[in-house]
Amino acid sequence: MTVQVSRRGLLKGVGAGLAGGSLGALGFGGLQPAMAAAVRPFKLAQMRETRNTCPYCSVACGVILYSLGDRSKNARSSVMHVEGDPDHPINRGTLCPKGSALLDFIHADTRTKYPLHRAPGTSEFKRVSWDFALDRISTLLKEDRDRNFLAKNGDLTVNRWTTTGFLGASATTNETAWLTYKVVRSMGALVFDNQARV
Amino acid sequence: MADYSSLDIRQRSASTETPPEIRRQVEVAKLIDVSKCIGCKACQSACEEWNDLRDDVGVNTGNYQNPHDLTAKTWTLMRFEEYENPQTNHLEWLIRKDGCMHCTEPGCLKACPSPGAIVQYSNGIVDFIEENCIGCGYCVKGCPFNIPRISQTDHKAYKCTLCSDRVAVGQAPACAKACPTGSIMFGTKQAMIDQAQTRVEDLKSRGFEHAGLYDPAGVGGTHVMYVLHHADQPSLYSGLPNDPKISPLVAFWKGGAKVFGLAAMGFAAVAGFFHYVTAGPNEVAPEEEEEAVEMAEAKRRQNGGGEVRPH
Amino acid sequence: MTIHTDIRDGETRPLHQDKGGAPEVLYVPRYTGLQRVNHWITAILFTLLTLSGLAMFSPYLFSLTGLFGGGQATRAIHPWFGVALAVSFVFLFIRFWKLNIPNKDDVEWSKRIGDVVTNREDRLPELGKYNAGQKMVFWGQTALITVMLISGLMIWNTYFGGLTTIETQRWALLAHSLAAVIAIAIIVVHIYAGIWVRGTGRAMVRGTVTGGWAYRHHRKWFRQMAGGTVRKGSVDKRGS
Amino acid sequence: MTNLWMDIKHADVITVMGGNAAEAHPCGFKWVVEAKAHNNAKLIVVDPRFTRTASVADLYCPIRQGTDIAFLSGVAKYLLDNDKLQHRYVSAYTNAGYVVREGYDFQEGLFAGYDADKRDYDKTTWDYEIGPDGYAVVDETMQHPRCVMQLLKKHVAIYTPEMVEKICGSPKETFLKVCEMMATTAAPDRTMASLYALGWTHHSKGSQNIRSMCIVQTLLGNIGMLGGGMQALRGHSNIQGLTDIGLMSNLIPGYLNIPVEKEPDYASYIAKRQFKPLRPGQTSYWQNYNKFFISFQKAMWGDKAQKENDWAYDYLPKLDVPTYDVMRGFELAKQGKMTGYVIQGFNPLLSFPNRAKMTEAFSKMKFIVVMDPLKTETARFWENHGEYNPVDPTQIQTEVFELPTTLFVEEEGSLSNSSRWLQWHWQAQEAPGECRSDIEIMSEIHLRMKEKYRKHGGAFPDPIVNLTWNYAVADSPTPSELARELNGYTVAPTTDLNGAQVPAGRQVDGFAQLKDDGSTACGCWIYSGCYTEKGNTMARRDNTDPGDKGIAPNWAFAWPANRRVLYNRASCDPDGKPWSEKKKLIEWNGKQWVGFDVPDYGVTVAPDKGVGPFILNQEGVARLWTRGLMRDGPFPTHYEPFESPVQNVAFPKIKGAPAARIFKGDLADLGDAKEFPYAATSYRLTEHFHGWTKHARINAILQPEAFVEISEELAKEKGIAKGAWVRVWSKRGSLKAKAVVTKRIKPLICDGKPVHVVGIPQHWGFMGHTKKGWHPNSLTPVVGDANTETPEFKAWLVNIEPTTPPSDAVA
Repeated sequence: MTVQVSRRGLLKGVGAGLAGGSLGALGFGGLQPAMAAAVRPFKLAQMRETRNTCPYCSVACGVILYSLGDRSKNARSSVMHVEGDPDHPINRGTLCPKGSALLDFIHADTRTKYPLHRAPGTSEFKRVSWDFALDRISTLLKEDRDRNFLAKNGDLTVNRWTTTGFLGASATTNETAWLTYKVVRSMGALVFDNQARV
Repeated sequence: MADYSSLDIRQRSASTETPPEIRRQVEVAKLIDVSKCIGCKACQSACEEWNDLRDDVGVNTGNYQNPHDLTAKTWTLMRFEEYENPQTNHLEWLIRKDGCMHCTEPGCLKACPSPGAIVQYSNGIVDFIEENCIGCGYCVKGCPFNIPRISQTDHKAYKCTLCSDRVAVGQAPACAKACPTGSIMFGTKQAMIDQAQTRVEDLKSRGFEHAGLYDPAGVGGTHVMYVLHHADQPSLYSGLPNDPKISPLVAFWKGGAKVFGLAAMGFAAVAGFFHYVTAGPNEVAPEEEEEAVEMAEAKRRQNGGGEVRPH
Repeated sequence: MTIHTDIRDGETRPLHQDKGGAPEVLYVPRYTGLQRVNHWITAILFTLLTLSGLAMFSPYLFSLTGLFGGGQATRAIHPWFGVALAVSFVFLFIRFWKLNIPNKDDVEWSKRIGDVVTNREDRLPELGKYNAGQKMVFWGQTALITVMLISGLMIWNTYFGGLTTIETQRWALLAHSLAAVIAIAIIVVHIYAGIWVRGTGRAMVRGTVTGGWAYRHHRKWFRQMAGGTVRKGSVDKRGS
Repeated sequence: MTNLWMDIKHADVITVMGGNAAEAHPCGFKWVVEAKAHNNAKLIVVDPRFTRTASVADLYCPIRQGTDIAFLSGVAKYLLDNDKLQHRYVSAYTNAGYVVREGYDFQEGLFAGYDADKRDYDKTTWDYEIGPDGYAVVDETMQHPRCVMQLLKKHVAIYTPEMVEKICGSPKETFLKVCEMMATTAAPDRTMASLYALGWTHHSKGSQNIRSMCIVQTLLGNIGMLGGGMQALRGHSNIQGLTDIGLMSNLIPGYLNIPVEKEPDYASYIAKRQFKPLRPGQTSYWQNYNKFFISFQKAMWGDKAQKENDWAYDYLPKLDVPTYDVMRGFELAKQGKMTGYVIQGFNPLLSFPNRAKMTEAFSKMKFIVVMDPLKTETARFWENHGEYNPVDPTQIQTEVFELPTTLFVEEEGSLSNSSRWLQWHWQAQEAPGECRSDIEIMSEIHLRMKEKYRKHGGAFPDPIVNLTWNYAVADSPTPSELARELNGYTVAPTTDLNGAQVPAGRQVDGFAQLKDDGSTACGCWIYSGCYTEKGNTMARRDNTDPGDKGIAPNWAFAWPANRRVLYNRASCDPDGKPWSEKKKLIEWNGKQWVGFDVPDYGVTVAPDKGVGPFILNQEGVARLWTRGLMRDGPFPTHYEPFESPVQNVAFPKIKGAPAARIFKGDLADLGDAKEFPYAATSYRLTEHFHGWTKHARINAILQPEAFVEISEELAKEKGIAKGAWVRVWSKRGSLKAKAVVTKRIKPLICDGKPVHVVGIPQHWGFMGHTKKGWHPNSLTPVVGDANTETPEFKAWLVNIEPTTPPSDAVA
């Protein structure tokens, strides 16, 4: 008779009611994240600090280079972060948009890593050894100097070489500049300049 | 590891637990003095570097603003506005560092449905805990300053953390540390308010009579504040809200609607139950089955049908 | 011979009786198989939507996300359930909208709602296939599902996040949750009605109702059906 | 900088003109902001564009690029007319009263002695009248018609506010506001700091731009003062150092000169450089020239430099032209007269005017060597990059080397900043790949050549084979070894300042200890004191700052002699009392000069001795009028840029700067206002550093794509939409970029006609992370400043039109 019908209907209703109303209460407490929020660990805690000077403009802001590795035998140092040096009298720890991004400059993927040589008329660089490059360069320099060095102009001693030019880099150190000066001048070169003009 | 114990949390999104009330840290704040800002973007640069974010290299769209808007990977952005002051006829280049304001009453946190995805530390920092973020985007609707951005790669919400990792160990946020002109200051909220007052006086002495501090009460005050030359019209600064507050829609949705909803559903169920125990089931009596059979029989005869088929 | 207890009076009756003494019962077809499948697909989707929706509606129910593999998954799957339900409901609508057009009996029925809830159907007018209550469920869901579909798309961040302003989305979010609340409430009533009015469930499970049920609740409809495809037989052993 | 960065905080008025400090030197600009916040300073910005610096200025005044001299002469006139001078300063510390000899004259824009064919002056008449006592004649009353003060009044007379507006396009009222603000610093206790950089130097009369402000600053008594001075902000991190160490065709470290042909021997060379005082008892510090020169020769060639051989005078090359600067170098290369170029950390293809000429010059050379930590465009001038570098490699026969070098993080050493500080830095990581330091590379080149000359001989090997090379590891000298050479050391027993004996091989304490008897060697006399027996003073890190003067005397080392503010004697009145207690730097305590900074003066020289504060000058005073020391005139004069949208309204006959050098081919390459109506200027943006940061991802994100800036008016006229592509071209070339249409550039009304400015930033090329683009050097003219040969990058002519995007480059 309809007995069973109604009984099953009731059971079904109760089931639906349960599903709708009380699943939340069945307790999925395990899903609740821990109460403590995770703040990112302070990444500089154990990095090595090196004092340096920003290589860009002539304000010469002090920078602190934070690098991986403690200089132990088996660790290779690599700068991981750059920040202003708060002790520096000029920048007092601040850095401009360039200085703040020094990390990307240091690790630029367009950095040169190996000596390259482009032969006349070819359309590509080829990797060469330092020895090849330096020997070839000194040969080219000597050839030209020997050919075009002017010892005398009339009866005036002039000892000048003006057919190969040299450009100094205004971001290199004073020590590099001095060594460059010695090497270039000792050859009697006059076509010698730097970035002071631009 | 720098970590905030639960004791340092003031508010936590979608949480049934009451956050601990015992401990209170000193509130910190970032003060951005727009009148000292030269728009150099050092803050953007430092932010990307410190937080290890690299947005895409975009294009120029006819102004200095790059990237063009906040993104999941750009948590702070210089916004540039060229404004010709009708009073003085002077051109003013209003440059504002945009980013999370770290509200005292954060709309994002109010809107967030995921327990612990957004927390407010007792020092005032509002932080997104991406681990708990479900990417629903409710925070975007909750924020009166249009700050949070949902990443389309991992579908989680991102924004400025006020460098909570640096502040946790007593350091200033990366942007404040870098800022070359000291336009971005960092310290206790009180110290920043005091600092702001001296700046406001200086600006007034230079002819900006409406100079003032932007610390909007509509969101209970913020932990990133601005010194503005034109505090009477914040919207001049690339649409900084004049009177920000959590949208009434969001407020109702998260308040009234929630209560009403649960009540309505509960009522329906309960009402049914009591009706059942009072009125009882509505069932078919055996007589009605028989009357039905007879009615069918009668109908069939009228139609002149044959015998009733056996089952 | 299986002995079985009737839960209404606790009397014990044999479940199987001799064919000879069996009382005659009519069975009236109410829903086709396809209609029943369509209904239950919609019902299941509605349940899933309710569970995943409520999880994101109230922190007290957030743990429901556990049913769907966590918050991210719940957020991701909910809109897809919605789209599926919308499609499924469209078919239901096409099948039943004509039968749900209100008529004057519905007015009368509504007037006598008191008799309805007190099971005094004898005082009600004879009704067609659906009474006003059922029609209200039908049209109510039609409207609410439409609202939820449109507002739902607006706040479906993954695909349509950028298409509307944040202010619009705030409205959408509010509309979506209110519509959901009402829809759920209606369904609760709908389910209860199935429990309260005995013999109803059989319609959506077996597709038929007993003659007595049709005679009692929808006599006008029964009159049309009587003499048609009604069949006589003993008590169905499988019941419903 | 005469002063230093922190010192700016003491200024009462700060003028940024000929520069854009906020954009180019943000961290140094902090001290301007400090002055505003804590010293109630007013900031004046004079610039063709409303720059980032202008965005925080109290007063912005527009000016047409290349007219600074007219503007500043106008200011000088205002000060003179309104008697806004620091009177005691002007009479005691300047040559205002000096009488100029007969024959000196200035007519229609030209000084006496001009030779049109040589484009040069005979400067004999540009000097003082010398009295019977052999000293310059001075009229204390400054009334003598030929005294400098009167000549100055006469010279600036034409630069009325109306004339300034006509020439510069600066509104008269705004100009006068600027004058008034500057004039407030005539008060002895108020100072103005002048901040400038390439905005003044990148002109055919760059040096005279700076001279104009020097005159203003001297009249206001702001030189040598705390919060005053002339602040050359400079460019690269060590551009100061490279200039100090004289990496130029005509220099010897410490601003000594390479001899010219006409000086066949040391006697004739030094005779011209005795620099005897022009007034009684003056210091004229250059009298010590021979000590510095001989010590340099000893540092270069040690024992091979002896009195007998004129200190190896013949080892030095002799100049036949004033300079072999880069522009002459590439001119020669273009003429096929150069064989090769060795380029150290430099990207000349995108640094010098007329890109097309540069490419041609490179293509004509046999070889080039590029030493750089980055893959530069120069090293790839032969590589085809589509529109961006449309060359055919097969047609280029140049042999090219690209040598990888270390970066600042991979080496140690010192850099000299614009405050003249030598700061030491340390290594933080190993060099990637096979990178080597420039020191190692240059050493290798030298050693290999020396070896070849020893073995096979060749042209005049002596200076090469005899070059001092006493390094522990020959092919890798350490920075410390080199720094010790720069500081100077004794090569024979000698005496120190107190006459005490000093054995050979000791570091000297400072340049005062250098001798002309060959007992001392010194690489760069002004750096003497950077690495003494006490150690490396450049590595000092004590930032304590007595009196909060912004001096920090024990931080690193500042040349000369760790002096932080040059001419600081002028911060006191003639009696030795500070002009202002608040701005006290040093003072006379009755026995000697004491204070916060190293006195720029004889420490025990009493004020009543009447010794002038400008001890390097033969006069002992500052020069309002510079005698024959500038090639293009003893007073600054307004000349239009070589490419100018208007004619010179002050001197209509004159085109360009009369004494500026320009080569024939380049003269032919000049365009005129009919064909190229718009005034272009080039500049830097704060998001980038030259061409370097386009290699840094973050900077590429911050400013990804090349653009030009134009006014809304010009955009309307030309139908150019914001952010659309435009083509900009000059007589020499063409480039494409996005258009930034802005209110920050307005047409300037010069002589009644509107002049439109086109601004072209210079950070893009065809290498790196940014979108590919062009450098403005594709358009700029090859003409240099008369005194420094600095190219005229800030003012030339272009035309502009909407265009299509460039077809993407073929890598």
